[in-house]
Amino acid sequence: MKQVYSVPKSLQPRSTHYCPGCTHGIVHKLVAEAIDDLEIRDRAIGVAPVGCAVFAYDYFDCDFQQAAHGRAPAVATGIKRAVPDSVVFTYQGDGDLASIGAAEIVHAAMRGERITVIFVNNAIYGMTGGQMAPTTLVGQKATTAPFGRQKEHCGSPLRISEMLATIPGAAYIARVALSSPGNVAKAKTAIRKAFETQLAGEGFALVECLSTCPTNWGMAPYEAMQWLEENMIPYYPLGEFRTPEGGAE
Amino acid sequence: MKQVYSVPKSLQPRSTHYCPGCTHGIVHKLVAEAIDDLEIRDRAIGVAPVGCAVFAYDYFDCDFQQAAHGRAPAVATGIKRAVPDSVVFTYQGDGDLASIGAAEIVHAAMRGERITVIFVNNAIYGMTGGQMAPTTLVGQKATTAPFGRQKEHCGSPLRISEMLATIPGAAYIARVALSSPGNVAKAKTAIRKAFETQLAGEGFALVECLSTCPTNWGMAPYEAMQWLEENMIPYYPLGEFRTPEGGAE
Amino acid sequence: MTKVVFDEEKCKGCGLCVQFCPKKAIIMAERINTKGYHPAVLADEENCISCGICARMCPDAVIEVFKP
Amino acid sequence: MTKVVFDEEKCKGCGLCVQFCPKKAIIMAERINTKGYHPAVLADEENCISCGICARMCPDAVIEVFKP
Amino acid sequence: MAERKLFKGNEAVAEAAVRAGCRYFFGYPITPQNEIPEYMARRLPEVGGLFLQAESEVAAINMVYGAAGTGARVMTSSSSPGISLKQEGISYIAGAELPCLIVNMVRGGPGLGGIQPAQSDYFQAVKGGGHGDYYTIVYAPASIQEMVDLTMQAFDVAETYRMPVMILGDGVLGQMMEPVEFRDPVPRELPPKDWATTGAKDGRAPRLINSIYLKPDELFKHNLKIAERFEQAKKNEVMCEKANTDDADIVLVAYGTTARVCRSVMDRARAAGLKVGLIRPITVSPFPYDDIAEVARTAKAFLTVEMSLGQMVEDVKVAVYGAAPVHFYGTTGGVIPTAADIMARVEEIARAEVRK
Amino acid sequence: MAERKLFKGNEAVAEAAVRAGCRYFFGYPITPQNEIPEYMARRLPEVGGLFLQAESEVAAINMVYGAAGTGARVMTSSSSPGISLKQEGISYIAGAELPCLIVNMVRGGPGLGGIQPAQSDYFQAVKGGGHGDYYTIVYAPASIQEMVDLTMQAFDVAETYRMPVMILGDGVLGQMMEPVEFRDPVPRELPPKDWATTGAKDGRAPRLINSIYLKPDELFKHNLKIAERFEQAKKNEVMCEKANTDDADIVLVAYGTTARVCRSVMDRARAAGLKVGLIRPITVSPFPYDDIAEVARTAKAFLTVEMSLGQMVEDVKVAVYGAAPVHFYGTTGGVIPTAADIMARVEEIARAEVRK
Amino acid sequence: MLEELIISGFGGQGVMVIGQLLSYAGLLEGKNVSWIPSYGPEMRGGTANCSVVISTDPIGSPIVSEPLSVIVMNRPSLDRFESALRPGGLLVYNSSLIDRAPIRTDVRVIAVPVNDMAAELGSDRVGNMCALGAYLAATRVVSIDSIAESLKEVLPPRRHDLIPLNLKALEAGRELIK
Amino acid sequence: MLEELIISGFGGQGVMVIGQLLSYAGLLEGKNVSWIPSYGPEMRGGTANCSVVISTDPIGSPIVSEPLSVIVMNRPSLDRFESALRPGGLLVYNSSLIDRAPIRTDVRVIAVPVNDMAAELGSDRVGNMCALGAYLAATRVVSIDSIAESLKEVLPPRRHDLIPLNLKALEAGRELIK
Ligand SMILES: Cc1ncc(C[n+]2csc(CCOP(=O)(O)OP(=O)(O)O)c2C)c(N)n1
Ligand SMILES: Cc1ncc(C[n+]2csc(CCOP(=O)(O)OP(=O)(O)O)c2C)c(N)n1
Ligand code: SF4
Ligand code: SF4
Ligand code: SF4
Ligand code: SF4
Ligand code: SF4
Ligand code: SF4
Ligand SMILES: [Mg+2]
Ligand SMILES: [Mg+2]
Repeated sequence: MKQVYSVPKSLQPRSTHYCPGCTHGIVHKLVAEAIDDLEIRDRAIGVAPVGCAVFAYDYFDCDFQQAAHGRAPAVATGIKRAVPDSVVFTYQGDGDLASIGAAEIVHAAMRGERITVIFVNNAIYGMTGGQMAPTTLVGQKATTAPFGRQKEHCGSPLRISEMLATIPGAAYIARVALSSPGNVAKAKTAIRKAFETQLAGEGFALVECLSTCPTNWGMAPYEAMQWLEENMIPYYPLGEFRTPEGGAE
Repeated sequence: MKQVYSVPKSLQPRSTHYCPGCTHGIVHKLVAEAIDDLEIRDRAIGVAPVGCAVFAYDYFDCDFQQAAHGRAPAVATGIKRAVPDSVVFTYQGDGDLASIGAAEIVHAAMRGERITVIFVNNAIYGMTGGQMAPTTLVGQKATTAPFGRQKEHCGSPLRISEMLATIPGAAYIARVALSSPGNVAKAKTAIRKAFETQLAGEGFALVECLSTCPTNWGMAPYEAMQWLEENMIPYYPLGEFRTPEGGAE
Repeated sequence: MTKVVFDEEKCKGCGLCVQFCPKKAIIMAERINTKGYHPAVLADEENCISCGICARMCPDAVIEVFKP
Repeated sequence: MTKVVFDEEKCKGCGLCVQFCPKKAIIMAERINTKGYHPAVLADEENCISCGICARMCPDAVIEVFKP
Repeated sequence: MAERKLFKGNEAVAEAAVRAGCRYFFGYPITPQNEIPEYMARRLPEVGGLFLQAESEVAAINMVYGAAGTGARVMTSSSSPGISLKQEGISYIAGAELPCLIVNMVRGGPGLGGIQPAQSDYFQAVKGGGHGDYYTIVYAPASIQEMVDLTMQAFDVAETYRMPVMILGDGVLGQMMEPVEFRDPVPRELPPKDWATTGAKDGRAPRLINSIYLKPDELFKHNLKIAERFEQAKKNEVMCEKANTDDADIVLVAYGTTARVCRSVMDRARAAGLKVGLIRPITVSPFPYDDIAEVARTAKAFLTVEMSLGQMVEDVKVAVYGAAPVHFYGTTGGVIPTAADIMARVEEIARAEVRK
Repeated sequence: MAERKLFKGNEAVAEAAVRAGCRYFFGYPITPQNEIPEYMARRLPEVGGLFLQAESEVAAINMVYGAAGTGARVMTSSSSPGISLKQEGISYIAGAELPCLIVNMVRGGPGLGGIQPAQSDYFQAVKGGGHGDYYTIVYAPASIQEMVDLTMQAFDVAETYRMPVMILGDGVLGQMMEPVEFRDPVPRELPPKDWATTGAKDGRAPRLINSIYLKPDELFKHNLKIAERFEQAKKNEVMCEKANTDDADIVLVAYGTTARVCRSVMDRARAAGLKVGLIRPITVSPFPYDDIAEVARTAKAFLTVEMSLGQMVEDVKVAVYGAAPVHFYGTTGGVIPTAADIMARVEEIARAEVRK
Repeated sequence: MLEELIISGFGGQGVMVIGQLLSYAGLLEGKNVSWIPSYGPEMRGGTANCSVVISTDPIGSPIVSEPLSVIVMNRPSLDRFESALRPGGLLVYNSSLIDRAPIRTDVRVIAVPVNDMAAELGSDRVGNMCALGAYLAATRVVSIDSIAESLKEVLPPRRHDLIPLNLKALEAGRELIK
Repeated sequence: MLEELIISGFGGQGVMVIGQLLSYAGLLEGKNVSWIPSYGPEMRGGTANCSVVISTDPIGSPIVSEPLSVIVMNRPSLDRFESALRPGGLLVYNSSLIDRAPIRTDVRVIAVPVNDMAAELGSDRVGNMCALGAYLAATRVVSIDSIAESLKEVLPPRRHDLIPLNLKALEAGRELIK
């Protein structure tokens, strides 16, 4: 029989600590597939965030550094500058990247840092138990927004992809969703492209992955994916916001 | 005789420590004029940055707090939330706002924090003696970019106004230049509007003032203004990027 | 060998494969694996078209799919 | 009273008023103020149109302008 | 007596702060103190206060600076890595002479470390931390009740001395439940906030919140003024519990969670016929040097116990200053010392130093 | 003998680092150390190295972490407020067991403070600073030559013990010019960098740079391993200069710039017939406790002099431990103590303690 | 009087509530009490536990490492805590879910078929009360009245209608011992 | 041998160079030397100064607070440093620019019409060397040869053609004393 789908080789053959149905697992697979496809496992150096993906290093079969909360782009910069022929990627949540690490991501983009950023936007702080993220939707409840996020109080959610797309050094910026087979297929393409951008030396690349957190959203995994499609995608439109062909200056 | 121009009352009658011909002085006057015009001196609380304007508190006749480098938006948030009927403004340089304080400015904008930000972009670190700023132009020399800023090495300059204009909470974003009487007049209008935005409770307001640093640019004051017009304005287009009427969501 | 192979001990019983299978060929088993979850199993191999969707959507890399 | 009044001790001799005066009515004085700068002075009151440009461009709030 | 209710440490400290008049909270999530911001997010709006989740710990402490500068009662809380990030801001608050409350529910470090209780931020809290010459007042409660009591007076103390006050807890104190009672602290006469920047209304002169003094002489004077206030705090605010120290041969010195375990050890040791006492600093800054020095006149040996590899032990040595040997027993990384292990050390010391 | 040239302290430290093989510099401007990044911006490209101005001190220290994790020789430099911001990162670097060099040209604090020389970051450098159980190795040079010599060996030392090394200078040491000679340090045998993340090539197992250990037992073990290495450093790396201590009644203890002034005082005092000696810690961490304790066996009194309100004096007390009184004289805020003022204290102590 | 207890099980099995009820009851009876949960991401998905100490003396560490009693609701909990129990201690275990018998012979063992009893009582939610009932019957650490009183504090008001059922479950647990 | 000197003036008056030349010369003559500038934003626009110490003994603080000599090139510098000078010290001042005579009577005072002499020599740039020449003639801290040698180190190569003129100015300053 011909194998239609096999587990990517760059993933370690172990169980993850993620909750059942958490899309972090899907993103892991897509990243590993890109590494497999591009044959860069032995040049890849990942940077794990602080967030549910803090243990990402346990799951990928390549070198890793664990970075302080929000500082993965700075850590990645240090790595990439010291080992220019490595392929460096960060894996960051929305608290990590869009909140505490906002300066680091903006500046990595400005410098056109040749790194690939996998940005998992699940609109919540997963690891710490459901606090509000900068990407939490208006009205969405979180433990630190017990009445739902209120625009008057703390504004509308940050659209990171749109914001970074204004920066010339950002060669590739795309937003995808992990909410359906079709969207996952597109996510795969985007993630691959983000690595290719780095390999071509074209600059900074980021893929924002709209994700679910069934546990802290208080939903079943499939229900969470539907909620994502119905609530997140309208506010966070999918697509490519900047491509090496298109937008670079 | 009718007085055509008088020194704004909200300025203290003292000499500043700024270098001869430095546009920080012009911005100070415009801010003071706005405070005079809107009659808000007794509600105004300024936040001084770390940068050449660190002593701004010595020059304005209103309450002030001096903030840590880059953190003026956070300090202003603390003030505005504790004293909602105050009129809070920060005065920040490009190192302060666009480099170390990038996260704070993005998040103040996201929250739609009802503060007014005066952003003095002189494309250099003035106070510390001419190091490169995130807004230093490609090719422009700085003590930490002795061969001129190189795009391959650290990217193209950050366009703060364009970037913040993607954020819904940013009610008013404009870029002006202090390089000619006409531009100064427009700057005056913009600064006033930025305060009005706050008074109307419409959200975050920022005016980016393209400025000169004759000392660290190594130019005479007038020459510096010409350089600004010829080099900065083409990269940093003037105008309003977001207005309460137009862009708010 | 079946078309869809489950690494049962890694399954967390999230049900995503069940939900997304266009042929409704997967169900959750009655039994419990050592992690305490009801694992997914291929109930209707006949109907399975080896589309791979279940594998793609499985967050836990439980599934491999084969085409005869 | 002249049309343009300089608070001479505050002047830093930057020359911006001189450069921007549309009537070239301002010059830098020979003398030095206590700060060590050559202060700006109105040399040609006749031609001054009280436009206020010098005052607007002066970074040091040295100038006040009056219209007869 | 007011009603005693079971309260989780984190929620108790939050409720105590609200009752003490705290109306502003700026913070950023981190385990094991998340219940503090979460409680505040629900509770502060009820009393007309404001909870804001900052973008980072750095932003949070600077928001505290801004709000404190207006004279508001304001607090933040975090745990070890987050407190490290606040150090510049804390130094600014100290330099600008602003009162506020900072809670650190310490977890194991260094780096990302772990999330279990530790006391390895002692040095940072009482000595190092931020740059420059300054101290803060640091309370080290050993029970939820004490955490409540100290929090309730912390704002008054901060305003009296115009300096930040820190509650140095740990994961255990944050996460455990114990019965508490909320009782008002002894009222203090507080200095007027004639420095608060609230807008220069009614003709008053503009005010300035500031920590820059470019002329060394001025900064010298400024720092002496701050130090002078801390000297006052040393006179008035030192708190320390002594148990069985009068006749003790061996004196345990421990604070917080560790002191609880040491109390059990003391009881066990007394039961076994060993004359063991306990000194428990409640303020670890200012440190109860004098109390310890006094006990050192009669004690034969000290055993400092910490959930760290040895930090407070240095202050104990400075206090004892040669009058007796100071031993150390510590655990690190989130491990709580067991009564049995400490007891073994006590017995060892007893053999070596007391019965010799 | 190599040529001696006049070098500004900041540039000397930069040049020394380059000669010691440092090829990566990540930093952020701040007075009074700007000549370090500025020199590196010109110099590193000449040797195929890389200078990058980070967006902040926080980013800079995390870039150092990333580069150090690949096995590169890397450094950063800053001054007091910037060093406070780096504390979380330094704690991570210590936790992840990475070697690197951090330079702090201390200025007056707290807060924004001033830009003149100070020693008020001593506590932060040697005790507190970041959260968690860790120490770094801290050198306190007193001349540009010594700054060069210490910098040249700092990278080897950092790699030997796998921990950050700090050069604790001050505004004077950064800004002054003195003659220096660049001489190679004694070569050391360095451990292989079998932990560096450079890509898992040629079938080697993936490597991990990390500081998280969620299980307390593991973090305990990890911390003990780090502590064990620091114990080794205590044995091998302590440096301390003693002058005229053999017969001294009064011993001055000072480091860095202050020690230079104290040397003048010692000479003056000797000329005036007072038996004064000087102990100058060169490593302030690990601290020369034993050297001081030894001198304490014969000295009648100690006078610790610092450009702070009293920080190292605590370590001196721990070292002297009751053998003699330890006095303190300090300035703060950027004021350098004058020889005359210190001399006056020496005379006072001589009257009270020596001739009594 | 000193009780040091660990209660452990899956997320939804109500182990935290048992701990809180005992603590409240102890408080009502004038004793020193402490309760502390395991915390952090380890909780996620896996087992959760809490330590409870009830004592007439001041309480040292609230984290119990060598318990006098344990109540375990699932297999991983039994595996983890059986060995920690002090000789002479008490082991209450959920025999509905745990597929092996305890090994320790130097402790008192009580099997409570928690899930079966709960099913019988008509609500999955009250299994924990059966275990608590058995534990109380064996130890008498606090009175049933105190627990009844505590239920009002611990259960959110909207679930106070479940109190009678809870008490019934408690009684059923006690019956096992008589 | 110990010299503790402050040189002070406006930004462009070459005070830093005087200090560096003296330091280099001291170094060449085998002495301990240190040079330190005033630094920070206070420099901006205002006056700049540096401290130089040359000594046969190791140097304590390089920052001179009570100088043995001062060279002041403008009025604010005279105002600031005249009083700091130690009794018996040396005060060299730029009499072209400074419009008041020194007040101190317990020190040696040398007036050097720096700007006038420089104008005469045909270059604004070498006024500082006139002051240095006068200072050296009065103190003999280092030899003229050492200064000549140091010029090669301190001046950037592209300005080495100015060395002869600098030496001429130095000589002119020395002449004032003879
Ligand atoms: C400096 C610092 N601040 C806060 C934390 C606590 N913390 C851990 S993970 C996290 C946020 C996680 O959210 P996100 O980045 O969205 O990742 P997710 O878990 O949702 O995947 C926080 C605040 C920390 N470890 N360090
Ligand atoms: C935390 C911290 N980092 C660095 C500095 C040093 N510093 C002072 S001002 C400044 C930059 C000034 O540049 P900018 O903000 O552009 O203001 P300008 O002087 O150009 O007006 C820096 C880096 C500091 N004081 N604090
Ligand atoms: S908490 Fe949320 S984001 Fe984290 S593993 Fe669970 S489901 Fe995923
Ligand atoms: S250094 Fe530049 S920005 Fe600063 S005052 Fe001088 S001219 Fe203005
Ligand atoms: S391969 Fe396709 S049809 Fe077959 S079980 Fe999986 S999803 Fe269903
Ligand atoms: S998607 Fe994967 S983990 Fe989820 S039930 Fe199916 S096989 Fe199991
Ligand atoms: S008012 Fe106008 S015309 Fe008159 S001097 Fe000023 S700029 Fe010139
Ligand atoms: S613009 Fe102002 S400071 Fe400049 S020369 Fe004219 S009056 Fe003087
Ligand atoms: Mg998230
Ligand atoms: Mg600038």
